[in-house]
Amino acid sequence: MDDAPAPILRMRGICKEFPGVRALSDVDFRLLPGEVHALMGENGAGKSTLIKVLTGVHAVDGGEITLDGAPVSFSGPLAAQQAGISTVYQEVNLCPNLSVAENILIGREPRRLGRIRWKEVRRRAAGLLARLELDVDVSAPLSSCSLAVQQMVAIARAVDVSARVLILDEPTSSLDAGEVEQLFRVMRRLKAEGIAILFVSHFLDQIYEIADRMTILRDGRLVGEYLTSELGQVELVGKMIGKELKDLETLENAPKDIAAAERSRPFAEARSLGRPGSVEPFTLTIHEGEVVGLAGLLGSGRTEIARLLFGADHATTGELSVGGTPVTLRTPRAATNHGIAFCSENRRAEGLIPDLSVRENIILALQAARGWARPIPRRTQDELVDKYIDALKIRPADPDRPVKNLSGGNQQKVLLARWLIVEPKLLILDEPTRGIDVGAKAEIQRLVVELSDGGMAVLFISAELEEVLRLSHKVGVLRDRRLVAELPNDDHLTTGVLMETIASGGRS
Amino acid sequence: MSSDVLTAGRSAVLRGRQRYLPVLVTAGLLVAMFTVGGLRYEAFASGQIVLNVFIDNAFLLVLAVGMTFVILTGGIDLSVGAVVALSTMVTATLMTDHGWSPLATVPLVLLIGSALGLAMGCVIHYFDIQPFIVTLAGMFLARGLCYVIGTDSIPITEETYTAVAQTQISLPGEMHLSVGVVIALAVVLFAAYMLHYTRLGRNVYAIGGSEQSALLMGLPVARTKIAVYTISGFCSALGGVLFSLYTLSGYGLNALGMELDAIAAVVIGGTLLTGGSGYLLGTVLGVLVLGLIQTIISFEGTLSPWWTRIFIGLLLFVFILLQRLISVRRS
Amino acid sequence: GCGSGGTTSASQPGSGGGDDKITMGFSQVGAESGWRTANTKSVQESAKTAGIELKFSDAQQKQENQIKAIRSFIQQKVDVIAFSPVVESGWDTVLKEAKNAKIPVILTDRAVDSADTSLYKTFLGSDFVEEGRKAGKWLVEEYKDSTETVNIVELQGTTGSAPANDRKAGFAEVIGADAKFKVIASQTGDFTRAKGKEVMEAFLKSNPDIDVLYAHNDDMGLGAIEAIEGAGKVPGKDIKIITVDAVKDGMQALADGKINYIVECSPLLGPQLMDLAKKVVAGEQVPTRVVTEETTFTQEQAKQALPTRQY
Amino acid sequence: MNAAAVIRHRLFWPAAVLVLLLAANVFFTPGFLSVELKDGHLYGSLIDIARFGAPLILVATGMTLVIATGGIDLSVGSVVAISGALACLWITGLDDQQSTAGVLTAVGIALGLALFLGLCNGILVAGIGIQPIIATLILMVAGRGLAQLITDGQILTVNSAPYKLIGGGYWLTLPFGVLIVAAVLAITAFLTRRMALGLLLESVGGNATASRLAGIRSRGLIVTVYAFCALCAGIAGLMISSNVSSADGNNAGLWIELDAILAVVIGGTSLAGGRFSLGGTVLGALVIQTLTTTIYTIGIPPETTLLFKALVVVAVCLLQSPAFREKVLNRRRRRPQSAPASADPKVKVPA
Ligand SMILES: Nc1ncnc2c1ncn2[C@@H]1O[C@H](COP(=O)(O)OP(=O)(O)OP(=O)(O)O)[C@@H](O)[C@H]1O
Ligand SMILES: Nc1ncnc2c1ncn2[C@@H]1O[C@H](COP(=O)(O)OP(=O)(O)OP(=O)(O)O)[C@@H](O)[C@H]1O
Ligand SMILES: [Mg+2]
Ligand SMILES: [Mg+2]
Repeated sequence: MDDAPAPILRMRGICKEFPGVRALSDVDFRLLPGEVHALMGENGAGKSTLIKVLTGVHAVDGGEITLDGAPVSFSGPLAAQQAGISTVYQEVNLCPNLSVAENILIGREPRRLGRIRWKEVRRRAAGLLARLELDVDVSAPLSSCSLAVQQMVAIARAVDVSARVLILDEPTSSLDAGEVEQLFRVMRRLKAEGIAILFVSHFLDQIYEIADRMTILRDGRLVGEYLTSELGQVELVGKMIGKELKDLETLENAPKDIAAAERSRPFAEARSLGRPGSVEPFTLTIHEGEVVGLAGLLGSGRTEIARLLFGADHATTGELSVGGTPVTLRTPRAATNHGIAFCSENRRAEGLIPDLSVRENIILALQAARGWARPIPRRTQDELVDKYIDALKIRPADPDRPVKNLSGGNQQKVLLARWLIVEPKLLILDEPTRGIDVGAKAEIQRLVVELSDGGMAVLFISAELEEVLRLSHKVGVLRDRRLVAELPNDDHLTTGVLMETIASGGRS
Repeated sequence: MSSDVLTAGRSAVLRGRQRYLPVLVTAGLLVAMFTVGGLRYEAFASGQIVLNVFIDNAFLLVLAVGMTFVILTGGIDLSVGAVVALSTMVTATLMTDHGWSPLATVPLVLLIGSALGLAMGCVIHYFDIQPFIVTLAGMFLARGLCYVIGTDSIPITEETYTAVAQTQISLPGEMHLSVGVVIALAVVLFAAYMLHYTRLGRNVYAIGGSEQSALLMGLPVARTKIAVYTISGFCSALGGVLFSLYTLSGYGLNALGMELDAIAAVVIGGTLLTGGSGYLLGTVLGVLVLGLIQTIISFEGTLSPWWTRIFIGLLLFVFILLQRLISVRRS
Repeated sequence: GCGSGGTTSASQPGSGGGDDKITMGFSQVGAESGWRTANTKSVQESAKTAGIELKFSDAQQKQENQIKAIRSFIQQKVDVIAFSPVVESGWDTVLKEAKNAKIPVILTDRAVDSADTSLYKTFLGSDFVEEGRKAGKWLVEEYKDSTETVNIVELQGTTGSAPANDRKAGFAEVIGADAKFKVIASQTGDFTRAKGKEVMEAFLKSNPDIDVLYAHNDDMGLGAIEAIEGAGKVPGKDIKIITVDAVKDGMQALADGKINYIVECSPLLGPQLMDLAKKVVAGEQVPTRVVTEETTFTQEQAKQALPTRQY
Repeated sequence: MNAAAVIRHRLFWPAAVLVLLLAANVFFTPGFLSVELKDGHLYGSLIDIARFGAPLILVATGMTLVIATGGIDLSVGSVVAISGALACLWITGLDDQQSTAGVLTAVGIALGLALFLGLCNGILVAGIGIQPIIATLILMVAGRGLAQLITDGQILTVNSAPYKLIGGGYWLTLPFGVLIVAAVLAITAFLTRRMALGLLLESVGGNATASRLAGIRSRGLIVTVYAFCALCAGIAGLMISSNVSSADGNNAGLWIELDAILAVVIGGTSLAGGRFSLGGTVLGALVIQTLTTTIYTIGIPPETTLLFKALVVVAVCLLQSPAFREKVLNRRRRRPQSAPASADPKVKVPA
């Protein structure tokens, strides 16, 4: 390792403390030109914090950072950018009120005599997105795009800068296989140009596909730096969680009784339910104790189906019956009254209340269902909250911390916990494992299986087809906002078959 | 994965036009209001009435322009009315009591206003204090300074200044405009250009959309936020100069509560108080709405003071309600 | 109680000039006090009796609103414009416009400081400085035999407003001649009862030894009386009280012995105004300054005058 | 260790300013803090501060809840005027102004109207979706006219002992108004902190979309909150008018909305909505009232009162701002090795 080229970026003895939490202690890190370097660790290990300290979002408490051998200390992302470090932070950090094109180019719009050339802006933005093989209307406001598209826009913004260092903090958490492949192609090209790339992801397959080298963090401390080729997956996980991992694979083979699920009572039946411009009318039945997976590509309408079933959007056609009786869901509130819960994919905009504590965020839905006059007794609160902090391994395990101070993955767990304690009859999970580490992901999958065994109906949406296959009794396939197929998850169903169905649009 | 499977383009053709809908609705209602006034009152339906609305609200227009910048970033500036008063006061004292020439006075006044805005912007940004409270303190400060200068009203008799103030720019059809209106319209055009064609302007929108994102996107948040309050300070001072042209005097109680008028104009114009969305054209319409309401009130002519207030409230209510209902219906 | 007058509801919109009926545009300051309201009523009622069509506009204490109103009067081609200026300065431009449109202007209640006196025909109203002087003279007279220092507290009107400035100046001018009169505290009470009471309470606590209260209007005085009573003192005896205005509640307190002296500032300018308006429109010569007939009241006079007070 | 915790408390600095102001008063008027028994009730400057501060605390309490939901209510001043005017009008019409039943009816009618006006505000905001500042501006403008319409532009004077009790009287040696405020505060604290109302309000203000998706009926909550705010303003209006036994449609509650918002902000509640602190609001209101009293007691000339006010407001905010303390106060004694490191990140960034 010593004959490696001089690192372009080097961090030594980095310490960072937040009130009550030591996020980083004495971390060393180096990034070589022309490599893809993965930063690994469990949720809350300190990956994002390291990145934010590096780019000047947070001030360092101790340690030094050198860029090209010269010590640097950035006053903020602007300064870091000017020094050639381009970053996509973990949450999508764009301006929803601006157009897609502006989000990509703001701050470096092409100008003539100080006047922004809007035509040129749109042309360049469209070109950049085309390089990622994304075809969106660049003058549409960003808020009208799905989270995945927003993520791609953020990536497009970052790769446009002719930077020397590119940092990507969980860029793939809401992308599906196609987009990930697209992103990797761009990353390989940049790497060939000698750009150093720092990459964070919880998908081990992706790491092994793209990364040359990795640095592992645990509880804010450095575990070590390894060549990807020299460290096996099992070892890697062991180093991340600090102990041997045994039962990760067990779920894969858990037997599923598809027929039994079909035989039980139907809980929610959608007949030609639809909403013009969002999803074509679809017919779908979810039985008690059944897990229904939804598969489809970015923007194919999975989220829209979930929103219609939850009453977050109004269905304009078709009908829905819940537990045998026809209902019209005008508001989410009506849906929760019928025992339906919806865990949104966009935890920042549609999920968490950032200023409230972990405890308050967790009990929010349950409290809303009970109404304000019947507060949940403190003891019950503590029991519920402690149980799920424990079960989902929410770190730090402090229920009174504002949820905005949690790491991304832990925030996702909080959101999940909110809906689990409600004990709904139908649980709609839209990308519930987004940004969650391997250990916790297995835990969540186990929980889903447990809940459905206990009679809960689950609608499970995930960009990760393996995960969908692992959990569902049947899978609905979407394409172009149309439900094109409904496949029972028997032995013949594989990710390959699913991909094919998506590509062919169900006409096989 | 072939690209034909990727579908992400949303039908955004409609959405582009929808963005201007609130402004269009406001403009439509304004015309309707004018028509109703014309039918109801004699001598109302004349071009000069429209021009008078501009003449009588030139200063408010300038204030509202500055306020638009601030509100677009999600902030608020309560000091504008007091800065107007301070500016009239400084203008009047310097010219009347100390014999300064307008050429020296006006730049100084503009400088004072900008400096005050700059100071407030710095406090807001660097010390992370809510704009409401900082600018409220700024309001107390500016108003307080007025009284320290003097509690009486001071007439302005300087010849050039008076001449400029009383210049009537003739238009065809026996109509005329004041110098203040020309200045105000120039400010509006310049500001609209800034907001839509310069980086500063776009950064203003970005910060209003999400300050945190703007920061992480590497935009100059500090500079922009401070600039916005400086612009507002400058506009208030310029508004003060226009006000002193309008009244040819300085007085510490001038423009009492005008910050609310400015905020109201901006918000009626469709700008969101949470920031990030709105147009300068909307603000102009907002000012015209307020001005036209005032004109209708004085044409009505039989209202006792309390009925005046109730009537203003009612007109405002009907206007806002229609504006809202029509916009919702359409989109 | 208070009779709710029937003059308030909105009637037919103005029909402009046209016939030989005189149309008057009147721009009022606002409705900031009972005095002002009485003034408005007087103008409205006497216009009706005099057969003058009144276009009334309320400026809500804002000069720019008054200027707008005058502009719109010009636009509506009224026969005569009358207004009570919010401030003294800053009327030249719009008054010139009125002059160019050949519409005569009458000032009421407050003067303007235009150098060009041809901009208005006449000024009808009280002299605030003189009111302050009257208050001071009574005080000097009252304490002429005393040699001890007289501790005075003053409740000023709204900071910066013309009556507050002038009543303060006139009073100070008279009592300044004798060193035994000392104003130990002076604070604004915004012309309101609530503020008057609040400020007086604070005065009473920080100054144990107050002999005289001078309030710029009756309302603040009435508020202060409550504060004085709350402190266990007797208004009118332990602390002598002088106020300005002579509204009904004030006169009642004067008659009850709680106030010692009131300088009248009459709001009933209506009849005089309509007279002047008719003359001005007819082209007759009028004096450039008409002072309203105003008097002062002692406790005795108040008892007599009270039954016939209109406001 | 304990002292450090006290200093770090959110409300430490506003409280410190309050103490400082009181100290300044004692310096100028040595007997300032003394409270004596006079005519069977407590008498003294501190009592005055509580008594005159009572309406402001009430209005600010209602405002706190409105602000917590991310709104703002500019109409409170007008509601203050309307409720006082209506109550006084009713009482002047009574045959016997001393009759308790008559006064209670007057109070009921006035508060009923206030509640109704608040509901209108709430419906405009939550039902029709008008921005709060504009929705309440309408009532702010029209309401004052309405109040003057009720009083016919006059100052209505009443002479009713039961009515006088509300804002000017005493009960168990304590000012009755202060007791009312204490009761309202207690009820509010109970509903928001003991019941789950506070959580739901903070949630709606913190992230409206997320709250809707969590199944919260935000519309109903918002309407309720505006109604409550108007009710508080209504009670404050009764107190203000009762204190001087008269109703002044034009001046009662003038600019009280600004003071109330200021009190809320000094108390540490963000105008963006979300977390709120009732205790902070009370403290903020007391700071403002003490400041006003201080101005009168130490004899600041009226021309400079505003400068003085600006000074104090700036001082409170600066001291309260962690960024300021970090940047300016801590500069001299550079952080020792082991001390808890810079607490505040430069920006508040989730994840
Ligand atoms: N602004 C903050 N204030 C307080 N604590 C914080 C803040 N930001 C992060 N932390 C804490 O620092 C620790 C590290 O968080 P970080 O976001 O770096 O984790 P991560 O490795 O990126 O996890 P994930 O995979 O979930 O994104 C966590 O315990 C988190 O709670
Ligand atoms: N026609 C539309 N108008 C406005 N917003 C839309 C429209 N279509 C989709 N969206 C937005 O895009 C979001 C995601 O939509 P969609 O259901 O198509 O995504 P998805 O299939 O879940 O895929 P992914 O989440 O991976 O993008 C929705 O929440 C919605 O807000
Ligand atoms: Mg992270
Ligand atoms: Mg989705």
